[in-house]
This record gives sequence, C-alpha cells and structure tokens, in this order.
Amino acid sequence: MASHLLYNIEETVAMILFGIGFTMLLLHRNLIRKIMGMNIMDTAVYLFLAAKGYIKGRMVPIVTDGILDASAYMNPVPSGLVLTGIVVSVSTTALMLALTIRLYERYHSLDLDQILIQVKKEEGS
Amino acid sequence: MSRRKDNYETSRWRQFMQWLAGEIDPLTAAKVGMIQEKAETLPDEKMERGKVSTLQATPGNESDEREAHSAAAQAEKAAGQAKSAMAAEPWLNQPSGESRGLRLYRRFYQVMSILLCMGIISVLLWTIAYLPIFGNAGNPDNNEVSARYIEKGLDETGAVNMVTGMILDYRAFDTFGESCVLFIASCCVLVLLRIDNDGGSESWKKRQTEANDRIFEPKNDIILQKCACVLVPVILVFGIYIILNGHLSPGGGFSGGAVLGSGLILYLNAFGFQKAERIFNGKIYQRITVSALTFYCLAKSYSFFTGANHLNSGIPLGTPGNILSSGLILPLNICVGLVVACTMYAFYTLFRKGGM
Amino acid sequence: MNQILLCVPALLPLAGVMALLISGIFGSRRETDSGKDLMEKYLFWYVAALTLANSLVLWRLILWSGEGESLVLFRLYGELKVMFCLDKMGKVFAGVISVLWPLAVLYSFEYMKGEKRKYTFFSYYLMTYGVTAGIALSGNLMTLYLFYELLTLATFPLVLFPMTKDALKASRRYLYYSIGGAAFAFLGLVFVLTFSITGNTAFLPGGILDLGRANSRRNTLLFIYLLAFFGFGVKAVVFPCHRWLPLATVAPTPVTALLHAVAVVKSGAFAILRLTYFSFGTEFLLGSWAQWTVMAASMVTILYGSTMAVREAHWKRRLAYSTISNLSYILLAASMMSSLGLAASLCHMVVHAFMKICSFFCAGAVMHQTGKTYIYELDGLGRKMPITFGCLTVASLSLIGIPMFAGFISKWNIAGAAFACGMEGLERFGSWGLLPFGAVAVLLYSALMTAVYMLTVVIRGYFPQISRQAGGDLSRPGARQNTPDIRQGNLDPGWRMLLPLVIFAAVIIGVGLHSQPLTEFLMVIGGEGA
Amino acid sequence: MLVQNFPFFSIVLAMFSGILSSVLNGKQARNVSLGVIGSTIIMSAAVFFWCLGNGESYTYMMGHFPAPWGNEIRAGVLEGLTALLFSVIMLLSVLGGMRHTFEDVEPSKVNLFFIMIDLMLSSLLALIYTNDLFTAYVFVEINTIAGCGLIMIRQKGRSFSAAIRYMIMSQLGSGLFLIGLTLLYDVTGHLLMSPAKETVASIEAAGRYEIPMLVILAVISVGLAIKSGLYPFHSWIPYTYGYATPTASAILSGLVSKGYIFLLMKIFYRVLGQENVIASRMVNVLFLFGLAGMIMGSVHAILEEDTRRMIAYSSVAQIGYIYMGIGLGTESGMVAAVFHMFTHSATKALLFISAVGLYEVSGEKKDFRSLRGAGYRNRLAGVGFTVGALSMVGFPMLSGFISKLLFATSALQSPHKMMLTLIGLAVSTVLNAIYFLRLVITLYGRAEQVAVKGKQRCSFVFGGAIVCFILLNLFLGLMSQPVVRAITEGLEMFD
Amino acid sequence: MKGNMILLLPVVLPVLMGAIALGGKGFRGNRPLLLGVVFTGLAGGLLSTLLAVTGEAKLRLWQLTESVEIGFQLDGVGRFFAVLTVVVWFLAGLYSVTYMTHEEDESRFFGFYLIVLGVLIGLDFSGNLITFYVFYEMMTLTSLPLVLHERSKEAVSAGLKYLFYSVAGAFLALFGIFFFTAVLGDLTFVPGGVAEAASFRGKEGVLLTAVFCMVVGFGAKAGMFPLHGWLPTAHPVAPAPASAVLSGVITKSGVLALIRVVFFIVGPEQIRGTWVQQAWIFLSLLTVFMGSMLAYKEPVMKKRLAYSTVSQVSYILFGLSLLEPTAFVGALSHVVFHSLVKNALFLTAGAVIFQTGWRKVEQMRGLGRVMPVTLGCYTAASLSLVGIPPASGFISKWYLAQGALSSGCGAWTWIGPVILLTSALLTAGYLLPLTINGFFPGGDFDGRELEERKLLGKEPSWQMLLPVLLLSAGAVIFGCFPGPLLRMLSEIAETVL
Repeated sequence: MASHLLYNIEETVAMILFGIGFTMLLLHRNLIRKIMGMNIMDTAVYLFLAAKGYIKGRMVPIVTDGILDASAYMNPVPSGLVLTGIVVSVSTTALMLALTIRLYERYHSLDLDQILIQVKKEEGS
Repeated sequence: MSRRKDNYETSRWRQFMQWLAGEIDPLTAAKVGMIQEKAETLPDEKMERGKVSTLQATPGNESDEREAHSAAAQAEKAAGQAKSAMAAEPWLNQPSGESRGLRLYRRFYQVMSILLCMGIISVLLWTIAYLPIFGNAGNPDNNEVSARYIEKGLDETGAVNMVTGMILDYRAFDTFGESCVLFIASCCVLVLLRIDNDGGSESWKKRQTEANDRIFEPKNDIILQKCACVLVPVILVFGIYIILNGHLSPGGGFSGGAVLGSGLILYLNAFGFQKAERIFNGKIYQRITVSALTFYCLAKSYSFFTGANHLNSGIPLGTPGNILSSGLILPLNICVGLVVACTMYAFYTLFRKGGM
Repeated sequence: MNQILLCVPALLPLAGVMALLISGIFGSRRETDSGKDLMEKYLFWYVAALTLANSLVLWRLILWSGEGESLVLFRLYGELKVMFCLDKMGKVFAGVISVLWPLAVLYSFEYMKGEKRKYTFFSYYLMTYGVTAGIALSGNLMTLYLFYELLTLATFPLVLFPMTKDALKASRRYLYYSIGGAAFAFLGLVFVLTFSITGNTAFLPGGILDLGRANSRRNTLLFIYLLAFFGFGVKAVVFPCHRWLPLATVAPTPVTALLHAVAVVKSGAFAILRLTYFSFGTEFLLGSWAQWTVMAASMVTILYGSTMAVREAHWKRRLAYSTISNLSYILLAASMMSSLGLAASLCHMVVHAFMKICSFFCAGAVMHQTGKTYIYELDGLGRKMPITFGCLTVASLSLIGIPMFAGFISKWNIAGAAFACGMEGLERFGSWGLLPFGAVAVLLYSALMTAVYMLTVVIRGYFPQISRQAGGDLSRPGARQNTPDIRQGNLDPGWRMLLPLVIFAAVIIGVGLHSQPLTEFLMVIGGEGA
Repeated sequence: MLVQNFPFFSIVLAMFSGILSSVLNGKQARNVSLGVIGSTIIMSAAVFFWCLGNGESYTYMMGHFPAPWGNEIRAGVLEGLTALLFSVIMLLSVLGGMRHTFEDVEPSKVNLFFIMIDLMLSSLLALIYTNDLFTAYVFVEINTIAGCGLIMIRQKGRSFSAAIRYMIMSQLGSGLFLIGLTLLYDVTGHLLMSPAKETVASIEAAGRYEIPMLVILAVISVGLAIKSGLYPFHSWIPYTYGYATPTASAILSGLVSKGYIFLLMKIFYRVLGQENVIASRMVNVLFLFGLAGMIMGSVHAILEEDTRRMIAYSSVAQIGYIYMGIGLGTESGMVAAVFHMFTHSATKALLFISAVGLYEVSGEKKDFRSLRGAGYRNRLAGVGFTVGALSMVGFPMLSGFISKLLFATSALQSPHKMMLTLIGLAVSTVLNAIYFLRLVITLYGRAEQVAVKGKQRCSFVFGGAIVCFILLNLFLGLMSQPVVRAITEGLEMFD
Repeated sequence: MKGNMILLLPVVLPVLMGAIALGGKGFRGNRPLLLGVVFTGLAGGLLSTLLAVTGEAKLRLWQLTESVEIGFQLDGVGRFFAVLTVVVWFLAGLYSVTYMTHEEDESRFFGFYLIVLGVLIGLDFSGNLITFYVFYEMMTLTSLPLVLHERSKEAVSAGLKYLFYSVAGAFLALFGIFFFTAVLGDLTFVPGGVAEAASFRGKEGVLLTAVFCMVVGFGAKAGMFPLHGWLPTAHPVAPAPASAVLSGVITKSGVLALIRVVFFIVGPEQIRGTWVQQAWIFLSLLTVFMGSMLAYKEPVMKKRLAYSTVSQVSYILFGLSLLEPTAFVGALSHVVFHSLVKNALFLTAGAVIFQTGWRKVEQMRGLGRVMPVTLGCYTAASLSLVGIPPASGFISKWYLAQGALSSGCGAWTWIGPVILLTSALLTAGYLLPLTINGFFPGGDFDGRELEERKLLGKEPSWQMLLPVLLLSAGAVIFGCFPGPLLRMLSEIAETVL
C-alpha cells in the first residue's frame, strides 16, 4: 500500500497539507496563523481535486481542433469544483481577516487566548 | 444547585468544567492571576504565591510577568508570533520548578497538536492508499458525466472551454451560490469594517482615525504613478479580455474579475483615495454589484425555470468559437467579473480605511 | 351525556380558574379598597360554588356511572389517548378528594383571611382540584401521566406561595424531584405502551402486559417497572426521593394539608397502584426481584420516615415525615401484589387522607390562632383549644393504629395482606417470603414511632409540665402551688376551621367503628385487580 | 405543475431579495425579508401538501440537463415540511427580535442584517432541497458566513470573539466536509446524490473501497457534527448563541445547526445508504457522542449563571438528543430525530425570544438571578419561557414530550442501545428540569428590585410572535400524529 | 349484637361515671359530689362485676371489619381477674379519698381511675384476642394520665416512658396477632388453644417468632426483661393509689394477656419444649433475680417496691412459662397474693409520704412510733411476700417450686427453684429492714425530731387505714386458708392444660 502512496504523490502531499492546515486552524493560538492554516487546508483540497482531474496524456478540456472525444480531454469537473472552491475560500478568508482586524483594533492582540481573557475581563468589569 | 455562587465561582470543579468547555485553560487562569498581581515585587513573590488560591495560578508570577512583557511587546509590533517560540525561551532558563506545570502544559499541548496532526494525516493517507491511481483514465470519476461534458458540451452550451460551460451552464446553480458566497462575505466585511457616519459622534471620529492608515500610503510616488499609468490600462484590458473570452479560453468571470480588481487596487495605491473615489466609490460599487447580481439571478432563474419545465429557453447559442456565442455564458461571465472586481476592490478599501 | 360528564370534574375547575385568572388580571387594575371586600366575598362564593359543583358532579359519577363508560378527549399520539373512565378504584380516590376538597376550601377561607394574594392562591387551589380529579378519572396510563405532570405544575405555585427564600428552595426542589420522577415514570409508560396486549395504555384490572412478549425480556421490564415505581414514587415520597416533602411544608397549611398529605402524595400512590395492578399486572410482578425491591424500599421509607419524624421538632415537618412513612404503608401493601394488598393499600389511602388532613388542619389551626409552629411551644394548648386538640387526639390515635379508630383498620388489613403474602411467599419463593413478615415488623416499629411523635404533641398539649421551684418540697401537703389557670380564654378558631376538623374526626371514628362497607367495597376492587 | 417550481422559487427569491436589499434601507429591507419569508412559508406549505397529496417526491432540474450532469434539487414530503417549519420559525424569530435588531445593529447596517437573514433562509432552503453534494457544500458555506454575519452584527467585543470562534470551528467542519466530498467524488465520480448512491451501492456490492468509504462517512459526519455543535465539538455554541442579537440567537440555535443535521441525514439516506451507515460503526459513535452531549450539555447548563448561555448549553444537550436518535440506527430513531429537530427549533427559538423579553424588563443583566420576578413584569414572555422550558423538559401536551416519547419507543427497537438511551433520556430530563425550572421559579419569585425602566408593555409584534411560538409548540405536542406520519413518509421517500 | 348484655354493664358503668367525673364542670370545688360520682362508679363496678361473673355469658358486640370482632365472654380466668381487679380497685379508691387531698386535679384523677377500671374489666371479659388487644391499648392510654398526674418533669417523662414501652410491647404483640389472624382467622379464646399443629405446618419458625414476640410484647406490661424499664420509673411518680393499682393490677393484665395467648390461643402444646419456652423461662428468671437485686440496692421506698414488682410478677410469668398445672396454679395464686400485698405495701408507702413526706427508706427509722398500725400491716404484707409459711406468699412459691421440679424442663427444674429461693431471700432483705428499723430504731435513734414535727402516733385517717388493713389481712388469711382458692385455680388449670 505504501507504494500506492508514492504513485499518488500529489494526493499524498495534499493529505499531509490538509492535516497540517487542519491542525493549525484548530490548535494554533495566533489568528493569522489560523487563517493561514485554513488556507493551507483549502488549498490541499484543491490540490487533491486537481490531481484527481488529471489524466495522463490528455489535453486540458478546451475544445481544440473540433475534437469532441471523451478520450482526448481531461476531466473538467474537478477544475470547475476547484474554481468554485477558491472563491469560497477567498470569501471566508476575507471575512476572517476582517474579523481579525476588528479584534486586533479592540484588544491589540492576535493571540486568541489573550483576546478571550480580555473579553472575559471586559465582561467582569 | 443549592451551591452558593461565590463558592462555586472559585471551585475547582467549575474551573475544570470551564477548562473542558475551552473557556479557560490552566495557562490563561495563570494569566488572570498575573494581571492582578502585576504590581507585586519579586521578593514578595514567594509569600504571595501562598495566597494564590487557585491551582492554576500557582505556577509562578515571574514567568507570567515575563510572558506578559513579551506578549505586550509583540502586540506593539503587531506581529503574532508562534506561541511556542514566544513561550519556550524564557522558561527554559527558569531555575526552579515554579513554571513546571505551565511548561509541561505547553509541552503537552505541542505534543498533542503534533500527534493530532499526525493522526489526521495518517488516517487520510491510509484512505488514499486505497484510492484509484493518479492519472489513470479508468478511474471512477472519468465516467459518463465528464464524457458528456466533453462530447456534448459544445453543442449544448456553445462554450469551447468545457470548464466554463460546465460551471456556468451544467452546474450553474453551484456557481450562482458561489457568487452569493462572495456577496455575503463582502456584506459581512462591510458590517465589520465599514465606518458609517452617524452624525459625527466621537466614537465615529475615533474609529475613523484609527482605521485610517493613509499616513503610511506612498504620497504621489512618481515612480509608482508612472508605472501605474502604463500598467493599469494593460491590466484592465487584460482582465476584460479574460472575462470576455471566458467561454473560449482559460479564464472567465472569476479570474478576470480578480485581474480587474487588482488593476483598480494598483490604481488606488498609486493615486490615492481621492482620485480613486472619483471613478469608483461606494455607490458605484453598490450599483454595479446589485445590477450584476440581479441580472445574473434573473437570467439564471429564467434558464432554470425553462429548463426544469422543459421549455425552450429561446436563447441562441451562436457559433461556437465566436465571442458572441454560447448563449448566456458571456453575459454571466461579465456579471461575475464585475462582481468579483468590485468585491476585490471593496475588500481592499475596507481593509484599509473602512469605506470607499 | 354520562360520557361527557366524565371530563367535567377535571376540566370544570381548570376552566373556572382560567376565568378567575383572567378576571384577576383585568380586575386588579380597577380594584379599589372599597371594592376589595366585595370582591373577596364574590371570590369566596365563586370558589365555594365551583368546588361544591365539582364535588357534586364527582358524586354523581361515583354513584351512577356505569362500568366501562369512557370518554376519549383527544388523541395525543398514536394510541396515546387522553381518556377518562371511572372504575371502582378511581371512585375511591374521587370519593376521597370530593369530600376533602370542599371542606379544605372552607378551612382555607378562614386560614387565608387577610392574605393579599387570595386570587392566586384560590386559583391554583381550584386548579389542583381539577387536576387531582383528572388523576382519579384517568382511564389510561397516558392520561394519568399527563395529569401527574400537570399536578406538579398546579401545585408548585402553591408551594412557592409564601415567596420566602425557604419557599423558593422548597418549590425548586419539589419541581426537580417531581419532574425528574416523571421522567422515569415516562419510561414505564413507554414500555407499557410497547408491551401492551391491547395496543394502548388503558387500565385493565390484572394488567395489560402481553405476558408472552414481556417474559422474553423479563428483567428489562422489571427494571423499568422499578424505575417507574420510583418515578411515581417521588410524589409518593419513597425513600431516596423523599426530600422535597418536609421542605414543602413552608406552604400555607391548607396547601400542606390537602396537597402534601392528600392530593399530591396520594396521586403518587394512586399512580403506583395503577401502574402495578392495572398496567404491569400482578401476575407478571409477583415473586420477582422487583417486588422484593419495592417492598424493601417501602420498608426502608417507613423506617426512615417514622424515625425522622421523631427527631423533628417542627410540627408540620414532623407531620410531613409522618406522611412519608404512612405513604409507604400504602406502597408496602401494594407491593404484596395480591388482592388483599390492593384492598389494604386503598384502605390506607382513604383512611390516611382523613387522619393526615385532620392532623395538618389542627396544626394549621394552632399556627393560625397562636402562631406556634414548634412542638415545644405547644404546652398547655390542649386546654385552650379543646376542640382542636380533641380532633388532634383522635387523629393521632388513629395514626398510631389504636383499635376503634380508622387507622387500625387499614393497618390491620395491611398486616393481613403481608402475612398472606408471606405465607404464600414462603411456599413459593423460599426465603424471600420472609420479607413480608419483616414488613409487618417494620409496620409495628413505625406504629411505635408514630405513638412517640404524635402522642408527645398531644401530651404536651394536655399535660403542660409544671415548672416547680427547684428544691421545693413536693411531698408536703401544704406545698401545693397554684398553677396558673390555664383554661382562660378559648382559642379555638372560627367555625369554618372547626367544622372540617370535627367532620374529619367523626369520620375517623366512624370508619374505625364501622368499616365493613368500605372494606367490602375495597375487597371487590382487590379481587378484580389482582 | 407550478407547485413543483416552488422550491426553486423560494430559494431564488430569498437570494434575490438578499441581493436587492443591499440597496435598500433598513426598513425596506425588513419588509422585503418578511415578505420573502412569508411567501416561502406559503410555497413550502404548498410543496408539502402537494407532495403529501401525491405521495411522491420529485427532482427538479436546475437548468436544461438531467441528473448526472446538471444541478438538481429535490422536493418531497420531508423537505416540504422542514422548509415550512423552518420558514415559520424564522419568521417568528425575526418578528420576535425585531425591536432588538433595530437597537443592536447600527442603523446604516440594518439592511445588511436582513441580507444575512435572506441568504440564511435561502441557504437553509437549499440545504433542505438540494440533491447535489457540491451545491450542498456551497450553501453550507453561505450558511456559515451568514451565521457569522448574524453573530457579529451586534458589534461588541464579545460578539467578535464569538464570531471568530464560530468561524474557526465552522471552517474545520467545512474542511472536513469538503475533503469527504472530494474523496467521495473520487470514489464514485458523481456529485449528484441519486447517481452517487447507485455507485456507492455497486461499490459496496463489489466490496471495494471499504476503508475509503468508512473514512468518507466518518469525515462527513464529523464535519457536519462540528458544524452543528455535537458534544465534544460544542465549545463555540454558548459564545455564539449567548452573545448574538436575539433574532440571530434564535435562528442560529433553532435553525442553522438543524440545517446541517438535515443535510447529514440526507447524505446518509440518499448518498451513503442508511444500511451502510448502520453497518459501519459510525452510528454508534454518533450515538455515544449524542448521549454524552445530552448529559454534559445539561450539566454545563446547570453550572451556568448566564441565562442565555444556559439556553445555549441546553442546545448542546438537545443536539445530543438528535444525534442519539440518528445513532440508534433505526427508522423510528430517525423519525424521532427529525421530530426532535422540529421540536427543538420551535422551542429554542421561543426560549431565546422570550428570554429577551424578560431581560428587557430586568435591566439587561446576564445573571439569571436578575430575572427574579420578571415573569410578572412581562407576563407573555414569562408564559412563553415557561412553555418553552416545559417543552424542553418533556411536559405532556407540548412538543418535547412527543419527541421524548418517540425516542423512547424507538429505543425499544434496538436492544443494545435501549437501556443506555432510556436512562440517558431520564437523566437528561432530570437535568433539564433542574436548570430550566430553576429559571422558571426565578421568573416567578418575588422581585427584589423594582421593575427597571419602562417598556413594560411588550409590543404587539413581540407578543404575536410569542403566542405563535406557543401555538406551534402546542400544535407539535397535540397534533403530532400527522407530523410524524409525514416524517415517516418523507423518510421513506428518501430511499 | 347478641348475647348477654349484662356483661357490658361493669365495663360501661365505670367508664361512664369516669367520663362524668372528667367532663362535668360542676365538680371543681364540689368534692362531695365528685366523690359521690366516684363511689357510685366504683360500687356499681363492684356490684355489677359480681353480678356478671355469676353467670356464664357471651356477647358479640359488633364487627370492626370482617375479621375483627369485638366480643365478650366469661370464663374462669376472666372471672378470677375481674373480681380481683374490682376489689382491689374499690379498696384503693377508698384510700385515695384522703390521699388525693394533697394532689391537684382530683376530678381528672378519679375520672381516669374509673375509666381504667372499666377498661380493665373489659379486658378481663374479652372474648377474643382482638377485643383483648383493643382493651389492652385503651388501658395503656387511659392509665397514662394516672402516671403523669403530677405533671412534673419527671412525671411527664416517666409517663412517656410508660407509654412508649407499653405501646412498643403492644405492637410487638400485635405482630403475633396479625400472624394468628392470618393463619387462624378466628381468635376467640378457647381453653387449651385454638391452634392446631396442622395449620402451622411449614411456618413453625414464623409461629414461634410470633409467639416470642407476643411473650416479650405482653411481657412489657408485666415488667419482664427486656421491656421492664418503664416500671421503676413510672410507678413511683404516680400518686400512691395509682402506683398501687398499677403495680398490683395493671401489671397483671400483662400476665392475663400471656395466659390468654399461650393457653387460649396458641395452646401450650405448640410451644412446649421449643426455644420460645426456654427463652421465656430464662427471661422470667432473669427478671426475678434482677428485680430483686435492683430493689435491694434501691433507697427510695416506692422505687424499691416497683423493683419488687418487677421481680414478683416474673414469679408469675415463670410459673406460666413452665406450662405445668401445679406451676400454673402457683402462678395464679401468686397473682392474687401479689396484688394484695403489693397494694398494701404501696398504700403504706403512700401513707408514709402523706403523713410525713418521707420517701427514702433510711428516713423511716422509727416509723413504728409514728404509725404503728400501718407499719404492722406493712410487716404482715412483707412477710407474706417473702413467703414465710403461714402467710400467703409461701403457698404460691411452694406451688411454683413444685411445678418447676416436676416440669421436666431440663436444667430449669432445679435452676428455677434456686433462683426463686435466692430471690425470696433478697425480698426479705429489701423489705424487712424497714420493719426492723421502724420498730427497733436502735439505741442511737433520737426520737426528739419526731416529737418536734408532731409526728408521734400520727396514724392516717380511716379511709386510708382500712384498705391497708384489709389488704394485708387478706394476704395473711389467704395464706392460712388457701383451700377454696387453690381448688378453683386447679379447675382452671385443668381446663387449659
């Protein structure tokens, strides 16, 4: 099975990246790094999808020379999904960054734990 | 529940539950203690430590103070450093076992993070070890779906670029949803960052000045302006090209829109807000976005409705390969491009000064 | 017509209360001082009329409703119907409450005189009547469960009524316990529904379990029975779930008396009887470990309740502990799972209602007239309040189980049932059969404790200790001291409080002397039920 | 049939109104929103009754291309019912929290709030109706972002930190969901549910891809569980629900998490195949998590002093119920879960809205003790809260009782989990009683402080919303039979 | 309701009169009227009892429940006890006319005094165990006011102690009653027992437990160990006539109860040779010995007499426990003798208190000079109790010892008599010193103190003296001419054994 991982090196890398991104998003305390983690995670998925769409020896799915044969082109679906996914991740990234800005403006920290402590103090007072 | 409030607040059970709930952790509890006892001088430390009531607060004050200093310094630099890097150094030199619990906790946290990461990765790798082989034409995803997209896409959508044809015609609903994601994200950013003039109140002015970073902006940087003069039109034209040729070549509304947006951002950077706002401001942004999305919405609704009811949509597909072809794809690409461009630009301005 | 009448006792008070509450909401704004007395008068007549009417309807039903008449009010879910039906056992319970309620209302009018929030009090008081009647009339376990839950809701404002910290605490605990208990009782409901032979939960004498299916999962069902027993047992104050009752005595005495000595706790016991004899059925339970557990639990409760009552110095709380132990008499009898047991437990249910309400009302009368709440404050009151203390003596003796009083009859029956069960048990189930004999022993221990905690009150009332001067020579003929004339001033309360007391005492003696009709009727039920 | 277009209409209408609202002012946006929600109610009802009448479900092409190629939505009895209830609850939540919305949100941003509402509605409807996994993903994201917008629209430090927590957890969930989706696509080559299911069936039959299928199931379940706040992943719930504006709290707790759960069920039934799901151990995991959530959520709530956080923790418990129902792995367990979804939506929204009504007469303090006597100051809100609390506790005649009953009866059918479920139910009821009734008693305790400044008369809209919520609860409690029948029928149509 | 109504008369009449004395408002301050009522009651009770016992009669009054019947019937034992009770009651009543002048609340005392008489007669006439139990409980409750008459702290606590011991005993016994009702159904007294061995098959253990419970329970009233504790506390605090009847008669109701249970319900055959009998013998002997020892140590006169009662009543119980006719006769005769003697002794003690206020034995040196007649009576009664031959105690003890020797109860055949003898010695040891010190105070006794207090030759009034005289005379006379009594008792013994 390990050999399989080597054949599918793109997917292997994608999964490792996913794991790293996921962990960063979950456990890192710095907000910017969390967002980076999120992006890594998303990107890993796109890499995985892109790898899935690739077929050896075929063309990109744009009709050239009027050839309309399924065996001539790669699978267009993953590309479309990646496209959609990118926009989604851009949107969420923007939103997260905007939130981070507001939090930073207010608490002067990017450390989520610090922020939560200060929030707590604010409530207390 | 007959427990008294005051007992309960300080009880270990409560702290444990809070910790479970992620509200505090031993570390942060220590910090709370730190903030209260910041004024304490070092010689008193040992005595004071005896008074610290909570379990979590006991890991010494000195380390906390140092950490607080470093944290404050970092906050000033506005750079989030990795907590391990920030935390590890001062403590390794700690002579006594005061910060032991804290240090152990950090270590534990780190180790656990790595273990979790490894765990997720290994599970996923284990999974993909059983997945189809990379680049193989016989994989399950190369089935009748992609075959039809390729073989009949040209006839059915009129788009030469099959990906565009797929996302804007076969799976147009997804794409519409995706535009809505962008739209709602921009709305959220607006909520967060737009600074509305509520009659010139103090808070407004304060936020306005806080958010305004125009002092850092290059003022009339001649090199930049000249370069921009050359580049911006090229970029804009390129973006328009990408949008208009979305159904013919790689590209489309999203990518083209992003290029357009970056051109506008360059323009803004080069010539400042005042000039930029002459050609593009909040109202224009709003109008463009709304009209583009409205058109998108109406057009696609029409197409969905006709499609679902097996009616002929009556939109000519034109000759594949021409600019004016493939039915609704071109106008939709334009709409998407406009929306994306506006949104990108809006993100940028909002992030910088909280308004357009 | 008859069918429709079946739902009246449950719904009439509820409707009346709605009207009262609404009028209270709107009326409170216009209320002036001069109008207030008038309003109070109207309130009295309104409540009295409603209560009486309801009792009359109940008696009409008890006397002339045929067997098997039932009324389905609506369908809750699937086979879960809200159904009213008055069978013989229901008649017993309905009869008790229909007698007690009007008298209690009469009593509380005197007791609550001068209280500001009469509207609230009487609304919920009436509402509780309806709900309790609903329990008596419920024709299936679902309806019983529904009214059981409603009872919690209707009575908790009454516990909360004094609005003191204690009351808050008490009502909170009462709610937690009751709702929690209902949660476990609910499991019983579900199982009965699932394993029912009729497909629904309607009560049938002898139970409705499909024995073939039930026996295949016997232990589970027995466990569930236990859970349901303890669930309903919360209201019937079985041992581990008893702690709300002594606290709940903070409520005004009419509430404590009627609700926590009669309506609420009896509803719990009634529900357990229904569950045991009319849902699970004795055939299934007899000889099982569940039976022995239930029996042991009631025994423990009896021991606990009567011992704690002796320790308690607060009069009403002492009575509450007494209630705890007496309720478990009922359960103990029920746990014999025989026709004798059912009859005995019903008998004690009826009798205890009268005894306990009488004792509580006496305590309330003393509280109301003198403000004394602790036992050690009662010295010599027996002379000042002769009628009250006379009634108290009757109730006490009856509670102890002195022959010629009603309490003896029920204890006699319980012991008879226990022995019968023990005899049979010895033959069929080996050494488990000894448990009922132990039950009798517990019963007697409790009777002794009852004597201790009830008679100390009475004796204090009648024989106040004379504090003689220390060292005074008692023996010298001339050394008699003039005791202060303790007969001065008759403190007996007004007729509205006395009348119920006297009636209850009379009933106790009457039943004690001539209980045959009652016991015969109960034996019929017992014969059907097991 | 025109009716068959209604799901599509309602989704698009909601989206369109959202788009349009960005150029309207707050009041106009509100009116548009209300209109849209109202028409959604009507359309969902029409769809529901049409499907019920015809006894069938149908797929609806979004475009000119049939199933494996074009996007599709699907409407059936269950979808119609869920959409109907969700839109009703949404309408009531919006109405109930209306005044607070205008108070909490900056005046110039009110229209943005209603954009969030509109898009939230559309995304919920899309999640309900979707027949395409990727569409589901996209709308999950819309839902997430709209939810985040609803949380932070009340611009306070706390709500920002709550929003960022929410976003982080949601993104984790989305990421897992997405990776699951791509893996599934990799294995099956389909994104639409029906063909994907066929492929899954053939794969299962062939015995291939066992491990990937298991991981896919796990990843998707965990992803959606994180997003819906199942117990070990619940830590964001009290923050988000506790600090948002009332409407947002009501919608978030009542509807958003349910949308994900509905999606999960749909994936179970329509993609992975319920029997495969049951055969894998995943249901047991969900069951255990659900059970733990039931207990721990309540325990947390008991330890909580802040009323709204208490209610939020109660949501954790109730979501635990739902997952427990799913985890039972029986048809009736699923029915119970769906019914409890409805119950909880209706009740939790009621609780949040009425809690707000109580707050405003008690000085807006967080501690629940400050609510003492509030039940007299705002009677309707008090009654509403009491009804909600009793329903959560499982009082007969209210909706909570029926769901409890359904859970219990369905537990009887899976012998191994029966005892755990039943004990869990009972214990959880006790715990529920403890914190909810503590609140209720507090509400009707004697007020120590005099009623805080004015506004004692609750507005007509607020009152109407509360009354409607109560009626909804009563309806679900008393007339549950048709609802349950419809759910059963709908679940059968899923296959 | 059928049967001879005359049986009701001795029960109802005193109760009625007592109720009148108790409830009538006019008696306060009108002593003659009160006494009139009281003596009407007493005399009525006496006469009607005598009238009633002459005939054979049964009376079923009514049913409490199906299985619980209130009914009366007369038999030898009942007659015997009834006559004894009523006679002693009358004499003690006579005594209290004077005695009660130094207590308060006479009407209450007399009221309850009469009521207890009625109840006791009811007890004696009871036709079945249930009725018996009913009267037994009522006796406890109605005699309670007599104990707490003084209402001092000690009196009230002693009263409560009395109450709780009695009730505890009654409830223990009730266990047995429940059992027998469950097994036998009908509990009408039948000489020799109604129980048949067959009906207890398989339940012997429970049967014996039940019997044992009843022995211990009813034994409480008779002051048998382990429930004897109330007796030395309760008797001394009561007014002297009350202690006299408590000690002399009411303790005997416990004896009667055991007779009824063992010989009329269970049947001696059921328990002969079982552990219950062993335990019973053991307990009674233990009580005999222990009571004597405690009495010997006790300085307070009335308490010492109370301990003596503990010891002496257990003589009777010992006699019963042997299940042997001779011992049975001895036991019953001891009932009579002890009643007379103990009444005499208590009344003497009361007289001493009444006249001098002396309570402790050591104060009573030279009593012979104060009240020689009284002390003479005391001496006669004491000697009778010790068992000096011509006096009555000898007869009963003789029979008891003889019964023990012929009973065949293993070791008890010789242990019993030994303990009886020891106890008799102890009895002499605790009773006679008063006589000796009273009449022969010794050389160092200074009589001046008596003179100062004007106590010399201060005999009590005739109302007090007469009963004492009669009782002690009875004690002696019965000893001299025991024939008729013993014949009657033998007849009874034959019927039951």
